Formats: sequence, C-alpha cells, structure tokens
Amino acid sequence: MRATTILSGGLALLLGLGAARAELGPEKLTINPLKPATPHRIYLTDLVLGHVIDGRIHVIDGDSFDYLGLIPTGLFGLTALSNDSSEMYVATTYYTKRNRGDRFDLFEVYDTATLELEAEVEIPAKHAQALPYKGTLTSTSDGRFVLIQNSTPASSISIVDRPAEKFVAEIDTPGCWIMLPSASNARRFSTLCGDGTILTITLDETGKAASQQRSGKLFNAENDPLFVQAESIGDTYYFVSYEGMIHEINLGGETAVTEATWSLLDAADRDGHWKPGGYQLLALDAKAGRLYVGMHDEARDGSHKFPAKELWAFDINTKKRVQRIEGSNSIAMSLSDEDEPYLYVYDGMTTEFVKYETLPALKPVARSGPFGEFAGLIELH
Amino acid sequence: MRATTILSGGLALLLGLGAARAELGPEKLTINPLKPATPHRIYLTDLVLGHVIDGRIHVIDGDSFDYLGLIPTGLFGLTALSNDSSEMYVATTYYTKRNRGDRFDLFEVYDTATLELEAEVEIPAKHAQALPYKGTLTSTSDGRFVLIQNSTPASSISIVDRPAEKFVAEIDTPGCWIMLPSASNARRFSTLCGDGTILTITLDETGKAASQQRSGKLFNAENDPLFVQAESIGDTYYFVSYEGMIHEINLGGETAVTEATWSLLDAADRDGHWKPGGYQLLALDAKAGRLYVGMHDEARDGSHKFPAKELWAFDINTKKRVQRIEGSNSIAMSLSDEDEPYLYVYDGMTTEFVKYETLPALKPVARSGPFGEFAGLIELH
Amino acid sequence: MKWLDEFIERKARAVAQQTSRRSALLRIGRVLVGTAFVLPVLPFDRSPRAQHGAVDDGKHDPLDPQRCEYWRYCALDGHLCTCCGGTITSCPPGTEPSSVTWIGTCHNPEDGKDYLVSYNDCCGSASCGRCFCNENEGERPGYRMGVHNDINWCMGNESSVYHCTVSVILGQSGSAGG
Amino acid sequence: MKWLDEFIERKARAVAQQTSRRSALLRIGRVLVGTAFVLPVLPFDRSPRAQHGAVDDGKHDPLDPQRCEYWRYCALDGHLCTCCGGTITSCPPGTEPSSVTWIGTCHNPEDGKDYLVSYNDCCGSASCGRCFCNENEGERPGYRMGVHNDINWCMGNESSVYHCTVSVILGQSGSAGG
Repeated sequence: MRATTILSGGLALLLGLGAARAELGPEKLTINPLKPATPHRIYLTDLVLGHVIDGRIHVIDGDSFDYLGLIPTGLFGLTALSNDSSEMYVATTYYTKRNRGDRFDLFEVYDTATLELEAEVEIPAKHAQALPYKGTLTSTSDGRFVLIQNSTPASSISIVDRPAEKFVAEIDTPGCWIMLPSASNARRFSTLCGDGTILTITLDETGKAASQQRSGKLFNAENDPLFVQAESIGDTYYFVSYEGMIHEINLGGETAVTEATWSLLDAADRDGHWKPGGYQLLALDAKAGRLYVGMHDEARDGSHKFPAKELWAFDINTKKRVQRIEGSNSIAMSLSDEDEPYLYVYDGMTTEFVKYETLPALKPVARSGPFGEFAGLIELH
Repeated sequence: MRATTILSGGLALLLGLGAARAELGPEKLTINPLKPATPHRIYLTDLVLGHVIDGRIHVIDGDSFDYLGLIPTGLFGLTALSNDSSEMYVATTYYTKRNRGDRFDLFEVYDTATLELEAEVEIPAKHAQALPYKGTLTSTSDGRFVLIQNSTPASSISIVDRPAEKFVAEIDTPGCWIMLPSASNARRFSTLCGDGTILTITLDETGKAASQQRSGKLFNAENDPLFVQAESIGDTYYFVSYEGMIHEINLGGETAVTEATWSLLDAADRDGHWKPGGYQLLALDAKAGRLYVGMHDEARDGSHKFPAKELWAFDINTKKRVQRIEGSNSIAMSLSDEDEPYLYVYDGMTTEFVKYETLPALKPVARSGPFGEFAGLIELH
Repeated sequence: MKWLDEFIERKARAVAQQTSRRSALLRIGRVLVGTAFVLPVLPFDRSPRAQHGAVDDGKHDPLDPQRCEYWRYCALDGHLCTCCGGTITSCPPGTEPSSVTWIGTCHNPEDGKDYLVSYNDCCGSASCGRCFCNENEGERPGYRMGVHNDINWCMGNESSVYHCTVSVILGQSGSAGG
Repeated sequence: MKWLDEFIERKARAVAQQTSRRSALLRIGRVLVGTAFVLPVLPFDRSPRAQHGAVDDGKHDPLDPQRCEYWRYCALDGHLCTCCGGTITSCPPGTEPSSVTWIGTCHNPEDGKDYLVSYNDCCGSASCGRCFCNENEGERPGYRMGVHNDINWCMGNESSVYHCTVSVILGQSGSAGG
C-alpha cells in the first residue's frame, strides 16, 4: 500500500513537492485549448434518446478522427452553426428541477474556438423538441436573425436578433415546417407546408414579418412528399422526394417558384425499387455541379429513413447519374467547404464516419471509430 | 400511403371513431398500476456515469425479471429504501440550468407502491456525490430520522426528520464515512473513521447530536481496511476487510466494541491469494446463520472491486466455510426478506441478475436479461 | 441486402479474433477487459437488445408486444412501453400520458384489417432507454405533423421529458377518416 | 481466470450463431436488426471501447495514454480525458478542472520510479462517456478520502457535473510524503 500516508485533502499536503528530485513533474493542470478549426472539423448532433435530457454535439477532427470536445444540448436541443462557423447555436429546454418543475427554453451561443457559452437568450418555451434536422434552426443569410422552429404541436417560428441577443418575434406558420433562408434577400426565408405549398416570409428590420406569400401547390405532400433536408446554390434549393424526384425550387422571390423537376431513377432503378433514404440524405457541391444522394433498393412504405446502400452522384447540369458506389450505410452526410471537397458520411449501423474523396469521383479514403448514440445530423466547420 | 388523410392534431379529429365497426378498439390509454411488491422486487441503483445527470433506480420483478419502472435519481443520487420498504429515499443534486447555474440538493421520497414523488425536502447542497454504497443514506431504526452522507470533501451528515419533512441538523464527522444505525437504540448510529476508530453518535429528540463517542482503534485503515458495506444482526455488524478478516462489532452502545474477528481464509486460500471483492460484497442470513461473501483469487493491490469468481458461504456460529460455488461475477448481492431467502447477485460483466436458492445450499436457479449501465447497489423490497 | 449479412459476419469474425488473441489472456490479471464487444446503440437498430429489453433471439413475432415487429408498432419510433413497466396501451407507473399524439395505420395479421393507432408518448420521468424501435409506415415530414414521428409527443405536457411510447387503437381504418 | 475466457468464447459463439441464423436473413427486409451485438457498458469494463474510444485491439501498452493500462492511470476510476478532447494533464475545452482531488501512487515502467499522481476531474459540461477505466491501486474507502475514488471530485466546483479525469504528476513518491 503506497498512498495511504496522504491524508484527506491530499493535494494541499503535496503542493510542496515541486522541490522533490523527480524525474517527471511536478506538472501543471491546464485546460487544453481547442485545436484550430479546419474544413474537416465535424459537429455531430446526438439526441441520446435513452438519456434524453443529456443531448450533446460531439466535436471531432475529421482527419485524425480525434475527439475534440462536446457541447451540451440538453433535452431535444436543436443545433446549427452560424453562417461563418464561428458560433454554434443551440435551442433547448430546461426544467427548474432537471426533469420536472417549470419549463423554460433558451437560445444559446457557443464559441466554436473554445466550446464556451458566449450568450444565452430566453425564447418562448415551445422550441420544437424534434430530431435536429437541418433547417429546424437556421439564420438569415446575413446572420442577423436566427430562426427557431417551434411546435406545440402547432407550428410557429421564434425570431432572435443575434447581435442584440434578444427574442424579437414569433410568426405563426400553421401546418408548415423547416426554414430555408434566401441567399439573395437577407430578410427572407421559406417553409414547406402540408398542403404542398411553400410559404415565403419576409422580415422587416426589427425581425417582424413584413409579408407572407404562399406559393401554389409545388409538391404532393400526400403521395410524394419532399424530404425536409434541402441543399442550395444561391436561391435555388434542391429537394428530393420520397419517390426520387429532384425539385429545384427558387426561394429568392416573394413567392417560391419551381425551376425544374427531374428523376434520380431510370427504368432499371425503378424495377429494383431504389429510393432515397436517411435523415440528412443529400449533399450538393455547387462548384463541381455534383449532387450526392443516399439510396437503398427494395424500398417499401416506411423505408424512407433507411441507411444508404449506395451513394449516387449526379451531374446537376445534365441531370444524369455519373457514379454509384457502396453507401457506407449513410444516414447523414456533409461536404467540406473547400475547392475539392470531401464527403463525410455517418454510418447509421456502426456509428462510424467514412470520409470520401469526391473528385474526380467518390472514393472512400478513411473510416473513424464509433461516435455518438442517437445521432443523425452532421455539420462541417 | 394510408395515414395521410389524418391532419395535424390527429387525435382530436379521431375521437369520434368509437362508433366505427372495429373488431378491436377503441382503446383507452391508462397508466399501468405497479404490480404489488413481493420480497423479490429488485431496486437497482444506476449511476449512469456516461450520462451522469440522468441516474435512476431500475425496479425489476425478481421472479419474471420484467422491468416494472424507474425512479429518476439525477446527478450522483444516493438511494435507500425506508425501513419498511414502503418508500424509496433519494438524495440528489439539481442545477437551475441542468448542468450549470445554481446548485441545490433535495431529499426526495418516492412511494414504492406507485413510484410517484411523495415529498421533497431541501438539504444542504453537499450530499456526497459518491457511488451509492449502502450506508451513504439510511434511517434510524425507528425510521424517524434520515441520515445523509455529505462530502465537500470534508465529511458531515445531514439529518432529516422524516415525519416532519424537515432538515434538522448537520453533524461534522471529519475523516469518517458511512452510517450504521443501531437496532436497539433508535437515536444512535456509528460511522467508520480513517484512523481505524468508529465514531458513535447519539441524537436527541430533535435530531441534533446529543453525544459523540469515539472508540479505540478497532481496525487497521492503513494495511487492512474494512469495506464500508456491512450487514448486521441486531446491533452486531459484520464487516469484511480487504485481507479477508471478518470483524464483528457491536454498535449498540455508546462506544463501538469488537466482539470477534476471524478469517475467511485457510492456508490454501492464502496460497491462491483469495480475497473479497466487489461493491456490495456481503450478505447475511440472520435466521440461518449464514454469511455470503464474493471472493476472487490471484488478488493484488487494487483488485478489491473485482467481481466474484466464487461465492463463499460461512456458518457464522462455527465461523467455518460451508460452501464455495461459482460466483456469477457478482459485484453486488442482496438476500430476500423471507424465511428461506433467495440471494440475488448482480453480474458486473453481463449486468444480469442471477438468483440463487440459499438453503440448504447456494444454487443458481435463474438468470435475468441485462439491466443497467453503471450500477453497483441492489436492494430487495 | 447483402451488406447486412456482411456486417454480421465481419463482427462475428472480429469477436472470434479477439477470443483467440493471446493478448486478451495477458490482460486477465486485470479486470474484465475482454468483455468489450460493445457496439454502440444504433439510431436504427430495431432490436430490443439494443438498449436492454427482451432478448433478441432472432424471432420476429408480429404478435409479441415486446418486439419491434409487433403489428401495432408499424410506425412507432421510440422505446416500447411494454419493456418499461407499461403495457401496449398503458404508461409505466410514475409517468404521464402525452396530451398530444400522432396517428399511424397498421395492418393486423390476426383479422386482416387495418387499424388507426395513436402513438402516445409517456412523459415526465427519465427516459426508459429500453427496446428502441424505429418503424415508419405512412410516416411523413413535420409539415404533416399528425403523421410525423421525429418529434417528442411529450411536447405539450407539464414535463416534456420523453420516457416511452404506447400504441392505442382508435378504430378500424377503412371505416372512418380514410 | 478461466471465467473470462469462457465469457469471451460464449459471446463469440452467440455472435456466430446469430450470423448463421436463418431468421436473421428474414429480417433483412426490415432495418438493421441483425446489428445488435450490443452488450451493455459494464461498470468494470476497462476497455476504451466500452464507451467509445480508442479501438480495443487487444494491446495494452503502458505508454499509450488512451488506454486504461497506461501507467499513470493505476488508480483512475472514470473517463480518460485523453479520449475526450483533453490530454494526460489538461481538461477538454469547455470544462473546468476540479478544485479538489485525490492522490494515487503509480509505477513508471520507463524510469522504474513511483510517482504521486493527482487525479483531478474535469467538470461542468455533460459527461464525456468515453474510455471508461476502473483502476484501484492503493485505493481506500471513503474514510480515507484522500485516496478514495468512488466519489465525484467535481464536488467542490461551481458545476459538479463530471466529465472526465486527468492524471497530473505531483512528484516522485519515495522522496516525499511517503
């Protein structure tokens, strides 16, 4: 027994040890600074359903696959990077007594350089306690206003003025879901509605709704609904439907307008019942003009969240498939923000990341260890 | 697609369906009443270290091994059944903002007939955030006062008047740990101290310390420390030491008195380096005069929490081993409160329970599925 | 779906390697290292074993309410209350039924009929964490909230902490609403 | 410790059976059922794999600080900060070092000397949950609090939520205190 001479409060007793003739130490206890971000830094939002009050974002180095740290997100927290990735936004629910007492909701800002809480803003206690799909929390294109999906289950949107650190407005959006900001108009965003229309909302300078314009019926929410995750080039959003149709819809104007629709599938694909599936099932490389989609065959009613058996790459100009490749059971994917981007894919079976080169073609180049327990949303710095 | 005609707020829309010609339903949504307790109902305290704010007690039927429900215990909650098993006591920590903000600690009472919260009492915000060893939370023998271990890390004890639902006193117990009530004196309990003495505290009728008497050195905390889990017959507590010595110590008087010490080991056991190990490593059948201990061989410094390779049964009158049997990797065990008790053992490797008949001899008769993530304390109703 | 086979085989091989590995034996003088065949809990693992529950012995009985394959669960995304101290239609003790809910439509193999099922959540205690299932027949995105399951239906309760999900029959599907 | 061997073999067999089982194939039309080789996280599983961390490839290098066998961890009971965004002696970003701590004494195989090690916890964020280790050399019950590890050493911090544990050398053991 070697340590029993140290009494209770051992550290205090030992502070004089610096002078001892030790080959190692005494050492200093510090806080590890976060490694500077690269385009390959991964943020993985983990709902932790089995311990649902304890959600978190895992921060991971997408090159070494080292674990860099975490950001707590609590009970069904929604998460999104700020437009410049310098901040991580979280909208979450608290109770005064952990899982009981009075509810209050906070919008929180974490510094992605330090993972420390920078700001918090009380918001209406109705943030959507939803799976954190992309678009349930987002910012206007200039970053001024943060948009937070609410559900009671009646749908509305809370608007936070980011620089003022203030909740400024709530906008009712009955039967609509997800927020899709316009790139060209920093006061404008749209939301998908259950009748197949798209509602476009334009804010005034205080964050209140100045106008709301509903499109005609642009999609069939009944028979071929759009997945809510969408990727954009400028004002043009690329949606994919349950049946594998791409809808290119322009959300820059007062009213949403469809620019093109085309199918991911050829006759043989239809015979094999290939369909898109997953949670974050799309990625779009604007520069190369490539669209990536997670696909599975033998699809049936209810398989729309299946992991990808294959990844399919499309040329968005020719609207033709240019590659199909084993899909690493992807349930979420994201492209790195660089000239020759990598595609990071989250394997829903192993909870590992697979890193793909994308140009000239998709090619898996690395696989991580497992991360997360109940995760389906990736962001890259 | 079958369900899309149901609009948002589906339930309200459908409440009229009772009249439909259905072969099943409409059904009523209810709350399942808890099955009446039996001596085989198991309470498994789970610290959930990996999601440490979300601890819980799993309530399990020890015959069918059905999961009956849970009691949330939060951050390092201490737990103990009341003396009559009608209530589960929890001492835990809250923060006003889940894992940040201001700390406050509550003593909580759950009704074991319903698993519902019956009472809560604010206590000093220093309850020991420790592994919930038996004796870190306990009651005087008449159930009037509840004793809660504190640590800052300076040790003290919070006293709660159970019927009055009031915190009444804090008693400093520097360098001492665990509370062991006297059976014969309902105002008396003792605690083990780091100098090898035992401190005996007698309360007055208001719950304040009326006297404190320290024994002489009764054990060697340096070279052969006592495990803190102890079992009793009347005022006589059975402790086991790291080296396998049983200490029978009477805690009924003003000062603790050793009644006997004897070894679990014979020469061959010593050659094999057999030692006791586990978290809740002892069980005592007062009626049959049997003591059960979890043992492992090839013991070394630091192996004192090893799961049991074998269970050893002793006759406490002859102080001789009467049986050794495969130990199911026990890290915690408890006897049912009945004439011919069963021994429930928690397997630290598989997280399954193994149920042993005890009379005439230990014999495994059933094994459960897995329960818990980070558990080491069992109580039986 | 060959990928699933291959995945299973790969894991089996990995385990087999670990078994025979000399170094595993070396560690035996320490504690319990070799037991770590731990795969993470998958968001899409429908097996009750995934988060402790009924043993997954490979059967998938559509009439066993502790399995994801039970017919009423055709669109249930969450923990089965039948593994948590509740029943098919009742919440576990210590929890509260959700005040709002969503609707699925499931086919009963016993009578050949389709039923409307209300997937209420049970709320207010800690999450049960057992028998996670992820079924999505007829499920639609959040703009069709009444048939959406990627949201916490405890949202309207005094405590919105999710515990588990029941499946309550509202009536036959063909005879109403549809 | 034959029991450990047998345990490993039993699990390997169980997995192998699952692989060959016909019913596993039947379930392939559904999602991912067969992937459930999930064993619970054990309180005493010292492998980093237990709660996601470095791959447990069977090596136990006393000089690899992401493994429980690393020499400084001889009495560490908790998550390794080296798997959580920290280092051997630093807390992960977003956490705070504990203000109180306890002491172990570990043998450094590189220089053959014993060192006093302070096992500070890192506090205030959510629990890291990775690389759980449970080593207990020289560990004593709570009445010897300075050498006790079954307690949360974040207890004195503004937020006592435990995250992970570091191991900071205070000095050589022989030359002081002991």
